[in-house]
Amino acid sequence: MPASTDQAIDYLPYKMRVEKITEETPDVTTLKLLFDDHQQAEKFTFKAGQFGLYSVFGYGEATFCIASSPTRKGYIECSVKRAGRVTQALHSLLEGDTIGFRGPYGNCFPVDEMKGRNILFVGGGIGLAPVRSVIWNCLDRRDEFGDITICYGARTVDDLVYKEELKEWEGRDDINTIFTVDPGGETPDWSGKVGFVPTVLGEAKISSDNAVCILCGPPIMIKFTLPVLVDTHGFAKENVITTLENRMKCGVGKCGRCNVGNKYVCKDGPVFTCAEIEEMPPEY
Amino acid sequence: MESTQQVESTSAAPEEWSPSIVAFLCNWCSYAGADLAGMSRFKYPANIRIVKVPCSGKVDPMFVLKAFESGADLVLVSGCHPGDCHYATGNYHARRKLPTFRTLLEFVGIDPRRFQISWVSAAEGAKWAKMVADITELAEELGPFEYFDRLSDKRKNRQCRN
Amino acid sequence: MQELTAQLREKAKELLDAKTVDLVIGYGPTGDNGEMTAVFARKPEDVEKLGLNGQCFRNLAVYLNKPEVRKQGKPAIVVKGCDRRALNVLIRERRLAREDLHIIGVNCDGVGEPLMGKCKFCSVHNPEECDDVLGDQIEMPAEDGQFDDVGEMEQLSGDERWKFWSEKLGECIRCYACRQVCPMCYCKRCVVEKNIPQWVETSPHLRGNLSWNVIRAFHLTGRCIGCGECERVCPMAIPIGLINKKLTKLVKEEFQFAAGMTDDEKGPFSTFDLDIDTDKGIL
Amino acid sequence: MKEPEQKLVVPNGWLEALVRKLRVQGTRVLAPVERDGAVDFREINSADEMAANYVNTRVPLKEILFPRTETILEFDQPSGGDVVFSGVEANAAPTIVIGARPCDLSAIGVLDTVFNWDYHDTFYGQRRANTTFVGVACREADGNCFCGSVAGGAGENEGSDVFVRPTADGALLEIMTERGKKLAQSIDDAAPAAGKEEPLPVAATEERFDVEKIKGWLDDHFDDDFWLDVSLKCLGCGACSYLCPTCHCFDIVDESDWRGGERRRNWDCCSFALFTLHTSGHNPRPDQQSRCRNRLMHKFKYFVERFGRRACVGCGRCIRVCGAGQNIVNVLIDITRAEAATSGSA
Repeated sequence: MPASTDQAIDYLPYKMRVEKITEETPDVTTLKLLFDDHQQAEKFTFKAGQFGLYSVFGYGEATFCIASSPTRKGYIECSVKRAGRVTQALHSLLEGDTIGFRGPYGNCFPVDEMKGRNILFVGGGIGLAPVRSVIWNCLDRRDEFGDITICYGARTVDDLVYKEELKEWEGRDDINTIFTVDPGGETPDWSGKVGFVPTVLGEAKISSDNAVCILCGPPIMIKFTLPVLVDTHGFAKENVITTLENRMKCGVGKCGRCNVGNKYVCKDGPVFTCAEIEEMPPEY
Repeated sequence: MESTQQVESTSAAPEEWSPSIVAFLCNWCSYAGADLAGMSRFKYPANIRIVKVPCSGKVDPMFVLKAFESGADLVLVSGCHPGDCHYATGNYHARRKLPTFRTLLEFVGIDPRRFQISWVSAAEGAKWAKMVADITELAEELGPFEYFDRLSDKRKNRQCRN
Repeated sequence: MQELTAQLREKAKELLDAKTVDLVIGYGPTGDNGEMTAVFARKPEDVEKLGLNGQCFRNLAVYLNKPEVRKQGKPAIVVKGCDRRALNVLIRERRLAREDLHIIGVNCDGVGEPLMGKCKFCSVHNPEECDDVLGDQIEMPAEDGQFDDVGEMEQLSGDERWKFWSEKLGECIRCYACRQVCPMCYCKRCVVEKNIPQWVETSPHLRGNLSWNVIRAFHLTGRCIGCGECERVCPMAIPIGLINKKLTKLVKEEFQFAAGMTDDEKGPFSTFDLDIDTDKGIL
Repeated sequence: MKEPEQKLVVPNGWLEALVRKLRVQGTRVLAPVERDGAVDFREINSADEMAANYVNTRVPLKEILFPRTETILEFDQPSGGDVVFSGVEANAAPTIVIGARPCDLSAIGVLDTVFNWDYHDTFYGQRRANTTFVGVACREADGNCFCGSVAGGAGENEGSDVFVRPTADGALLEIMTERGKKLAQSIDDAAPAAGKEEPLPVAATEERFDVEKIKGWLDDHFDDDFWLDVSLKCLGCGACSYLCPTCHCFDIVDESDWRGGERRRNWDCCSFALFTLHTSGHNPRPDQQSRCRNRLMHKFKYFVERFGRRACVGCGRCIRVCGAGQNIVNVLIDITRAEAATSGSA
């Protein structure tokens, strides 16, 4: 049981403003949010992997990880796929609109423990959002880490998120990149690979020596990627780290809907190693 | 739904109160009838807020409840005369469904006069103007519909602190 | 009664042994007060849990809508006359196919102690169109005054009715037991759960409760067969059955219709009749 | 059972006098009141209004601290993208609750844990700090009470600020907390107990199963046909959870119209199919058997592992209100029998 935070919670969000809206794909948008209150902005800190609840007043709150890096101060970003009531409302916001934010909540990726080690980032679709936070966190402190490999795939070229950043990462010589789209999703000028993430990853030359893997994506991708990482590349399950995305309302271990067995995803997670997840009942 | 949310606020002070009426009008007849009334320069009270629907048969009772919840004092549904439905039978269904719903509202204690149904054709601009005048007078007579508003009193004139 | 129980068990065993059905949905005693709750016999030896007595007031038809139950395979179901009407509505609305169902009807002279209200006015003591029927034919005329309680409510003034219902509905805690127990409330996503836009507010305050209970009843117009389960299961003892009954009365008077008497009837809102429909009350 | 800080003896009529005094002071007093055959906590002005005989209230004590619905934030939406919003004060007037039952009071301990184990919920906390509970030993139980099997039984004083044990000519008051001491100052004619007072016997709620056996079985039977058997008759409504004194799941919703609106916290329930449903359509608990299993596991396994206590106090409300006739005692008896059989054979 993690130590109690011993803070009061009144569910009142920070007032934030939509600074910039980036359309990543036809149904994914990234919002850059600034604090309305400068003092709040200065006091605010978070760690890669933590999440928050974003509210559009009149529509409700929705939970997303913070997609920007904690090393970039003064703002937060979230990437939202249009799906339900709140995400639709988030998609119809304009720059300058008011939005509420509560957080940061939950645990984080063990970035400090990853120092000196090689890191394999694996993302699928919108699952790159939490990974992106760690990627920039590590890139901003590049010399503290060993080899960095980013493997990212989406259904189609159109569905790749953070396209500008993908280009930037591809151009750097201190990162290995493997970008892929599902068969049929390629365009004539697509220069990356074609194939599902597990297949492409299985064919790649990857060493699990002194390495950790951060893996986020749709459940089906995780299901097929995990055996590749463990059996083909020899990763220990303790070194494969992922996030769970259960539904939440409070974010602070009270509302009772994110539990997997005796774990609260909002408090004990959202970041878990695959070894930890294997110990849980399959209710995620 | 967006349309009913755009109903403008009636003035808060009781002495200035005048009724809010939400009207769901069939696109093919009553809406055109209201248009005709306007073009013919028939004068009628401006308390009415119009929501265009494809057919009176499309009006779900939830529209009516939502209008009341949002502060309407009277709700009107108007469609084509029987036999004239653009979709052949929509208003025949409305003629069963909507009065039944009105009876249900009456049964739980809501004055049935607060929910009106009418047939107004595209040619009946005069009928439209007269009817709106009549139901506005009726709504004034009935007074503010407090049953739903009392349930949402916190929504009125709320002062936020920051 | 014991004889009927024996007949039922024998029938159920025969069906399960022959694999005519995979599951028999029936009644069985739970606890020691003789109250009968649903029993799901999936193996021939389970039939010993089945039973019949005067406490079989539940309407088991609701279980045919539950995906968890349907997953068990082809069901046989034990029904009284009133429950049989619920099956008719479900078949008419294409929720069930008659041939996917084995119906064990039980002739019934009323349930509950004292006799339940619905039984006094019952006109279907002997369920029709069943695959098997247990018990002797029952001749029992329906009592007069089925809608007396509705009439009493109608006699009150509007303000009195509002006072009554706003007090009663104000108690609703939105547990949705009324919906979950109703055989006709089979929508995969109930209107109260549709949130783009949120038509009915989900908070248990009077505004939300009023909309919910009014819409719930309205959606059952011409479909409610009056089994009274919604009112029976309400933990806050709200007389919601009375609202349904008002609509049942209206449908009977205005459209000469009663729900679930056959499985090919058209509901009052899926049809119209130029001979009887009028413009009464329309401007 | 806890050792009281202080024991007092009071004569008959003490309660009437106390309520009168509190009302004169303007203090809000809640007590079980019967209306239309149902007993619930309501505000009273005089002890005469209290229900004479009741096993327990219909709605549990939790509603006083954790209401079925409450506003947690208000907002106005002037035109344009700007929104003005502000928090609200919890409705937490100082309150004395008289006549609470031991089961419900021990359930408050469960709620205290949930609302404070990590973040401290301000709405709950403010009401908790302003509420004094006067518990009463049960002299009657019905066939559905099973506090004797899972909790301290009809005479348990834990959770009360003042615990009342009726005697033939008055009552023995056990003052349990500082809040209780403060309330005791308003009680007239109280004398220190001599130690020979004989409280009237409490209701017998015999042990119907060995609660210690349950967790062991749950530990080993996450996947088991038992859950299907238990859940088939479950209708999937929220009656059991809403009226459970320890169930604390909640939903947060926004409700608004063109005038503005509010964010509300409402009771929610893990038996609902949509409770855990993701927008994507994925549902971690996709069927009633996994939902029923979660509810039971939460009460008898997860909560124990996490917080060291069970989240069931044996009030029996879930049995009384279940429309399908589900009886948790029978389920628990089956579990303890199965556990006895496995440990016997091992």
